[in-house]
Formats: sequence, C-alpha cells, structure tokens
Amino acid sequence: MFDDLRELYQEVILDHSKHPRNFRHPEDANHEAHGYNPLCGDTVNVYLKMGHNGLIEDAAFEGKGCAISLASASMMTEIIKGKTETQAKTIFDGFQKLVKGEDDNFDAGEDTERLMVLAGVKQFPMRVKCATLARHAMSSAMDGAEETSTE
Amino acid sequence: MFDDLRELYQEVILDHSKHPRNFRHPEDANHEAHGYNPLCGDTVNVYLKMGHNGLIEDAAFEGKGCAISLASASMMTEIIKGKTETQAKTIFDGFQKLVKGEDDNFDAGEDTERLMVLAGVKQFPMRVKCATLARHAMSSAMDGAEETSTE
Amino acid sequence: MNDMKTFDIEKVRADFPIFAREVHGRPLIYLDSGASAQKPTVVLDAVQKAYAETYANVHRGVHYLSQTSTELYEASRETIRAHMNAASIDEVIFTKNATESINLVAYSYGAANLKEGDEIILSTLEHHSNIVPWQLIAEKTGAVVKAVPIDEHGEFMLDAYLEMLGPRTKIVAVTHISNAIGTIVPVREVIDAAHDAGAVVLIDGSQAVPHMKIDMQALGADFYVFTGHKVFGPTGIGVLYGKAALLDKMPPFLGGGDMINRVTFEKTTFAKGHSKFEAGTPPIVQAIGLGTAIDYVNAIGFDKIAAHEQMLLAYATEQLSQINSLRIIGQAKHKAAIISFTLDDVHPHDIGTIVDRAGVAIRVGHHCAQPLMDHFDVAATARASFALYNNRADVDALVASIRDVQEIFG
Amino acid sequence: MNDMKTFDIEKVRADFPIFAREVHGRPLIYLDSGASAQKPTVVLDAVQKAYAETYANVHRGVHYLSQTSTELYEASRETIRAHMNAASIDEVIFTKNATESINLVAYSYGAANLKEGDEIILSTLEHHSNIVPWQLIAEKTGAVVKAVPIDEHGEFMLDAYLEMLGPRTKIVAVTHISNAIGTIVPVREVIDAAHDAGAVVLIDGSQAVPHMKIDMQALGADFYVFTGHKVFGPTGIGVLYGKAALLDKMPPFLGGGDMINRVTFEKTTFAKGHSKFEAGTPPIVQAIGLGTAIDYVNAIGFDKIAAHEQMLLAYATEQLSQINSLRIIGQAKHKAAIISFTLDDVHPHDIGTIVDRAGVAIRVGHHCAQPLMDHFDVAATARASFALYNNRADVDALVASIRDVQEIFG
Ligand SMILES: Cc1ncc(COP(=O)(O)O)c(C=O)c1O
Ligand SMILES: Cc1ncc(COP(=O)(O)O)c(C=O)c1O
Repeated sequence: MFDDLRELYQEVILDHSKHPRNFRHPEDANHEAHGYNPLCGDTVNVYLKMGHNGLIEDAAFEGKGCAISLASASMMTEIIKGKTETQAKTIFDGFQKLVKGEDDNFDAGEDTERLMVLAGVKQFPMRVKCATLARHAMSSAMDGAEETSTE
Repeated sequence: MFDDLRELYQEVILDHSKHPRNFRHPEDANHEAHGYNPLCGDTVNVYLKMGHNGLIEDAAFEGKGCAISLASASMMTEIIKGKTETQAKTIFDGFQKLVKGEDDNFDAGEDTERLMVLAGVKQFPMRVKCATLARHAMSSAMDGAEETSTE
Repeated sequence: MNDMKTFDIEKVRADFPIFAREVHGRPLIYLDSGASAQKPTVVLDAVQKAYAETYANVHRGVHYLSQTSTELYEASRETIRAHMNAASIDEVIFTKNATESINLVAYSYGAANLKEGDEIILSTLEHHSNIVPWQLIAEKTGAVVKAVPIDEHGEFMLDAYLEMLGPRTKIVAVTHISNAIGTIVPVREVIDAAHDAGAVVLIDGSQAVPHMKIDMQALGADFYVFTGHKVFGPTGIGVLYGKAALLDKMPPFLGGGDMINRVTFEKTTFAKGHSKFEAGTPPIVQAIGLGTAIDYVNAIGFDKIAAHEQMLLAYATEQLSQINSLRIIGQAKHKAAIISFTLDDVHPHDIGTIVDRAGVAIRVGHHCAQPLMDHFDVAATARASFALYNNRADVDALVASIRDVQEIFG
Repeated sequence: MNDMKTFDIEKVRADFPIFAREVHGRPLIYLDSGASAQKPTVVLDAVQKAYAETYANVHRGVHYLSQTSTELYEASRETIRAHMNAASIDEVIFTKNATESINLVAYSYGAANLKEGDEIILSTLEHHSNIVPWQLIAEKTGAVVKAVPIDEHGEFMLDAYLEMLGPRTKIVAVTHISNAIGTIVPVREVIDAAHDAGAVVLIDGSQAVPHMKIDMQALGADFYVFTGHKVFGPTGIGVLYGKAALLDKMPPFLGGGDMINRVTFEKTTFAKGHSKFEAGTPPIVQAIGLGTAIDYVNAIGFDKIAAHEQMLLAYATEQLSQINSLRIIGQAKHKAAIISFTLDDVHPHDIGTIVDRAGVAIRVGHHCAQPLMDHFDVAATARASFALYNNRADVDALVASIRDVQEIFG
C-alpha cells in the first residue's frame, strides 16, 4: 500500500468521516448555504448561528460525501465555532492554499495541527474540491449566498 | 509542361471554350434547366427544343465557366442535336463513365471520337464536375426539372 | 470465424501503445473505456500521416493535397456507411461528438416538428447528452419530456414504454446501451412500437458501437448517433446517421462554409445531402482516424470482440460478487461489459483514489446519468468498463485493489 | 527582438514535415494557408503523445490518466487565454471550428437578445461562416441583416458603417481580415463605434490569428472567434472568446454532459464559466495540439512573422503585377499576405489545375465569400495565401506556373 494513501486516509480523517461532529440542523441557525460538487454529486448544507460582531456561535452541517469532504466539514465546524467571521475566513484562505499545495508554511494558530491532517490532499489534485466544499459553503453562508458549487 | 495537361487542354477544347457553339437562347426552346456548381460558382443555362418522339430539334446554352465546362457544353449541344432523348441519355451515361475513368471502352457511335477529346479529364478528378455540369443540366431539362446542381 | 483461439488478446494489447506505460509504478489497468477508449497504433499512424503527408483543407480545392485530403475524408464516410449499413453516404454526417449529433437533431428536426403539448420520450437510463438537448428544445417549443422507467435490475420497462406511446408522441430518444450500468435496451422493439405510433426514433449508440455490429437498415432507426473517441478513434469526431427522407426535409442547423449552395445577403440556398449539416471546416483528420479505427475493429471481428467481452463481464461479475459489502448496481439480463458498483460506507471517490494508486483506472461519479443515480438512490457509483484490450488479469487487479480499499477503511 | 536576421526561414520550413514531400514530381509550393495551414512537428508530436501516453477523458475522473489529460487540456486553455490576453480562462471556450463559435453566439446571444426589426450589421467582406448563422437567426427572430459596403479596392467603408449604426443595431459581426482578398479591417474603430451605439461586436479572427498578435483587453471586442487548423493546429478545434459578463447571462447552446450542474427530468441547472458552453467530450487532443501550435508561433514571435509575410506580400504583388492580363482583386492599404487574382479569359479553375501540375497549391473558387465575389463581379478568383513558412522561391514558382497557364491558353 502507498504512503500517500496512508497519509490521506489518516485515522483522524476516517474517524471524522465515520462519526462526523456537528452533523445536525440547529433550529436557531440564522445563516445557511448549500454546497454541491457536480463532479460527484456530493452535497453539503451548512448552518451557522452568527452572533454580534460576526461571532460564530454555532456551526453544523448535513450532507452526503466522501471521506475527505465529510471529514473536512466535520473539522471545520469544530474549528470555526467561537471564532469571528474574519478569523474563520483567514483560516479558510490558508486551508485552501494548504490543500492546493500552494503554501508550505501553513499557519492557522492553535488549529494548525488539526487542519494539517488534511494536508495529504495536496498529493491528490482531483480531491481538492472534496476538501474545500464545506469551506466554500461556509463562506457563502456568511456572505448570505444560498447555493455554492465547487465549479 | 506536362503531357496530361496537354491532353486536357487540347486545341479542340480550347477552341470550343473560346468560341462556344450554340451559345444562345433560342426563342422556341420548350425545355430548359439551370446548372450550378457550388464549388466554383459556375452556371449554365441549357435550352432544348424537343419535338415529337423525344427528338431534340435544337440544343443551346448560355453561362459562365471554365474551359472544360464551356467546351463540354458546346460539344454536347452539337452532339445531341438531331438525336432522340433516349439516344442522348445513353451518350450522357457513357460520357459520365468516360470522364470518371470508369470505362475504358467508351463507345458513343459516330460521336465517340469527338467526345474522346474530353477523356483527359479523368486524370483530374476535381474537374469531372466541370465536364459533366452541362450534361446534368441537359438531363434535367429533358426531365422537366428546373435547377440542378452538381452536388 | 467465431473461433476464439484466433482472438489473441496479447496481440491486441500490443496494438495499443498506452499499455507500455506504468501508472504510479504499476502497470496500467485501464477499466475506463466507457468514458473513452484507448487508440491503436494504426489510428495514430493514420492521424500522423494525414497531417504530415497529405494535409490540406477539403472540398474546396483543385490542388493535389486538397484532392487527396478530400478523398481520404470521403473514404472514411464510406467506411462508416458500410459499417453501419446505411443506404447512402448522404445519411452519414460528421459532427464533433455524439452530443452534437443529438443536439443537431433536437435543434433541426425537433424545432421544426414539435408543438406545444407534443411528447418526447426518453428513458431513465439516458446519458445527460440525450436528456438536456431535449429539455432545451422542449422549453423552446412547449413540448413535454417523459422518461420510460426502469426496474430494480436496471431493465428498460418495455410495457410501461408501450403505454406511454400515444398520438402526442413525436420523438423517442433512447440509448442502445446504458453507459452507467450496461443495460442493453431492446431497441428493435422500441423502434417498431414508436413507428406504429407515428413517432420518429433516435438511438444513442455511443456505448453500443464499440461492442457490437450495428445495421441501420435492419434496425430501422430514424437517427442513430455515436462518438469517435469511444470506438478507438480520435477525439473531436462524432457521427449522426439519419434517414435521407428525413434529413432532406430538415432545416440546416449550423450555418457557414460548405453547407451552402449559393449565398447572397438577400437569400441563401443550402447544399443537399450530408453537406447541409456539415458547416465549416470539418474534423478532417479525425474522420480519417475514425475510419481507420472502424477498419481495425472490423478486422478483428465483432463476434470475437463480443465473446471476449462477455467472458470478461461474467468473470468480473463473479469475482466482484464475492466481495463483502460490494453491491453491483444494474443487473439486467442483457448487459454490455460495464459494471457499476458501490461499497457499503465507502464513497466512490475514495474507492477511485485508492485503486488508482494500484494503477487501476476506473470511473467514479454520476457518469453523466444523474436521473439513473437518483433511481438507485445513490449520488455516485464506481464503474469498471471493459473493451477488447482488457484481460482477466485486469479483473484480478481490480479485485485486489478493492481489497486495499477495504483494508484502509477497515 | 525585431532582428530579421534571426528569422531563419529554412529552419522554419524544416519544422514542417510536409515540405519533405513532392507533388507531381515537383517540390511542394504551398500557397493555400488561408484555407488551412500546415502543421509543425511539435504539434504532431504533442498529438501523438497525448494519445499514446496520457490519454483519457477529461474532467470526470480521479484516476491518473484522466487527471493528466485534464491538466493538459486546461493548460492549453490557459495558453490561449494568455495569448489572447483574455481576462479569465472562463472567457475561452473550445468549439470545433470558427463556424461553430459564430453559430454559438448567434444561437445563444442572438436568439435571446434579438427582436423583430433589430439589426445585425455584417460586411461585404465576410466569409459565409459569418453570414449564414446570422441569416438563420434573423429568420427566427425577425431581425434584419445588413452589410457594410466595400469600395473598389476592397476597403471596408468606415463612413458608411458609421451611418448604418443606429438604435436598432444590436449586433455587429465583422471579419478582422478578409480571407478572400486580405483586407485588414479597422476593427478597433468598428468596435468603439458599435459600443457607442449600444451594440455588441463579434470579430471573426480566423485569418488574423495566424498573422498577428491579438489582445482582447486592448481590442474590447465582446466576442472573438478563430479556428485551430489555420493557426498550425489540428483540425476539429476552434475558439470562442467572450466577455464573462455576457457569457454569464447567455443561455446554453448545446446541451449534454459536462455543461450541467444538476440534471433531473423536472429541472436541469447549468454549469458556470466556459463549461456551460462545452457540451459533451471536448476535442481534447486537438486542444492540446492547438496550445502547442500557439506556443510554437509565439516562440518565433509575431513581429518577425509579420515582417516576413509583409516582405512576401510586397514581393509577390510586384511580381504578379508584371504579368499581362493578371488583375489583382483587392488592393486595400492594409493587407495580410493574401493575393486574389484573375487572368483575362482564363477561368480560375483552369489556372488552379495547371499550376497544380507544377506543384503549386493555390485555392481557386469563391473562397466562401460569394457576396464579395458578386461585388467584384467575378464568380471565382485564384488566391495565393502565405504563411510564415513560405519564401521568395515560392513566389517565383507561382509566377513561373502562371506563365505555363498563359502558354497553354495562348
Ligand atoms: C475569415 C474566415 N472566417 C471563418 C472561417 C471558417 O473557419 P472554419 O471553416 O474552420 O470554421 C474561415 C475559414 O474557412 C475564414 O477564413
Ligand atoms: C450513452 C452515451 N451517450 C452520449 C455520450 C456522449 O458522448 P460525447 O461526450 O462524446 O458527446 C456518452 C459518453 O459520454 C455516452 O456514454
């Protein structure tokens, strides 16, 4: 078996994909968006509860997808909860560069290590969209858009 | 210079193309047809006076065209005049095979020799349509069609 | 003739240069011919030669290269006519792919003949290329698109189809073989019934032509389309067969050079025959390559190709069925060598990524057949599709790589 | 940079394998690049390699070959974007030829925006491919097609054009360079005036792209089309550039795989960007070949190519002018290296046949520009068109072969 496969499908990722965190539809969510990957038909609905000063009080999702997209959605909801919109978007941008292999010095503060488990995606360019589907939908939810597609 | 060019552009052909016979519009023509070659824009109008029993009493034409198409039209009018429709069509068919190189034993009776001067066309497949434009228009005129095109 | 001993799979494989290469350090196991087929050396040579030795534009020239290029291009049309047993070369139109062929019929025949309330019958098996053009034209004309259902095995439901046919049915457009699950549709029955109802029929043969001999005069379809790249030919070329009687009455689709008779700003008249539908410089070299590809498969013989592929289908079905948690989607009685499957709990994209590392190329996704995916209530499947150059070792490699998937996903 | 000494014509000729061949026992003198250009070895190698080493269908696969094929295909789009200086790759759409590109705009933009009485302005210089699509769409929408006149030199009459523009003008579609007589149209002025009048502009760059550098952002055209085979690329590929703001609002043209977002029988939504207009399997390998061709000409440099071709144009014009009874049709001030001519009393088809026997390939006929032929009151002309690989010896051979014509016709 191949090292890069082992790196992609790390324990943490498989765990998040099998037992996604925040996999629910909070009743008090006030922002939501739908993400869709036309390549594989995967869908994700993200739900945010945005408080004062852009604080993300709750983040959750529902949807179908591959291990990478589920794990990515699951981890993202954990990470952005309690952050401000600006902080979240900075993390999204860094994450985007990380999985595209555009930035080797990824730094997302305390979340760096957690997100680094998804860095293996950069060896698999066709899977980058899986890793970023949730992040795009979350951005859209913050911006008020209703539907995003990775294409 | 090349032999096959000399054979194609024989004196007789150049003469017919420069001084086409029966180049006129007879007032008493009772059949006519328009021929058009979309490849070069050449046009020919043929006029026939058909008598009893399908006898071709007069044959004439007008039009623009290359040396081959003009010579062919000119010679055809001479040859079919005085023949019956059936005789003319037999000659047309034989002529068609001759210039396409499909028949080495061309026989059009007394007209064989005259038409053989156009046999050089068979070395020039792209020019076969030039040689047969008038013949197609004449067939159409006999059949009552109004417009033919070589394509 | 039908002697399998003379189908030498190693010799066939040697005809395809791509099998000399490795992928991720492993021999290439190519099980994605349903998406696009590999090309034999004879086709590549024909393409190279057409560019390097006899290239010029066609139809409009009297010079030697133009004439040669035209002859090669038109000879290819005749090859395809003969292969399909079309009645005349005027029934064989070159397009850029099967998708354009279908759109041509929708835009030309469809727009001219459909009225508000008329019905276009498709099936749940269709590829998007045989759905969307009809939806677009339905929207323009007020016609209605209906889909013949399929059963749980993925069989085309002939009875339901017969009941759907009626006086409003104007066009029936169905696939010959499903690209996603391999179902072979009983097109002969479909066509006869449609004709009885007074409808015209388009058959999407994109997946059929690589696997079986087709015969237009025996089949009786009004239109039949296929695409060059799936039948071992170049990309950029497709074929539309249409009955001359219909084509003659259809308005042109694309306007431009070569499809005209006479152009003035006041009035333009159109060419006759296949030319009316071939606007602009055609895919000259691609047509030449496609003719060569058709000659190649005919030299091997479709009886042998079909027997070889059915053997692979049976072997692969048997081997895959032994994998726990693997579910084969589509178990029609008559199938081409295409197997779609899912694994419990493992998404097809993850399957695709993992088997690729073992050199195994399969397709994962919706296969441009989302209504079919919806029918089976899956977003995507993994699909292994076979062609004449595959062998049993390819099946074994696929099975082994699926074990890798299971190992990773525990 | 602009040092002509570094344009080594013999080296350039050696890049094109076809010049190794003879025609009728004579060296090939190819003066028909206006109809289609020859291909350099680098393009043939790219095509061969794309089929033999990295071939698979694009966009839909996660396996290695599909990914590689997709990367090569999309890299080509970026090459073309950069070459045209388009603002984004979403403005670069691959079609099968220039004709399809124009039809796409007519069917999509035209059908959605034209109403009864609206005006489409073309010019008398146009190729049929930039006339017929507009006539077809005018017939469907009730719009009216008008043609800007040209003068006796074949010059586009800018004044007349400015007067024709008005509130009803919705679309202006003119050629950048006339394929039949070489006139270079002042497209910048045409575009600016059209924009002032509120019309959108399509420029047919089929004859311009092989001869000059183009810059979409400097030019400001709303749509710009060209065809691959004239710019040393494969057949079966064309390009449509369109401003993103317009493309985004346009309905799809061809429906099928790859141009969708989500398909159901109830409702289908479409992809964004260039994908919306690329239905079905694209001309994958042809796009790769075209990108290689564009890289090839850029490596030589358009300043050198243009200088070389203008030198040939001047030399050929001078030499041909010395032939009694030869009349050059089209003597615009700014011309590309295209010379149309007639000989008193000798029909162009006879000229073509005779010079061909001397190995000289020229085009004879109406050059798909019948309204232009009508303007000059000829049914056909003979046309010599030059490209970067032609040299002065080619001109001399042409002149000598015309002497043969005169000898035969006495
Ligand atoms: C000016 C012009 N426009 C359009 C075309 C059409 O190009 P194509 O036939 O490749 O579609 C051509 C060439 O034939 C041309 O010269
Ligand atoms: C059944 C079927 N129809 C149509 C198509 C469309 O072919 P193309 O993409 O070459 O136009 C395909 C393949 O993609 C197919 O499998």
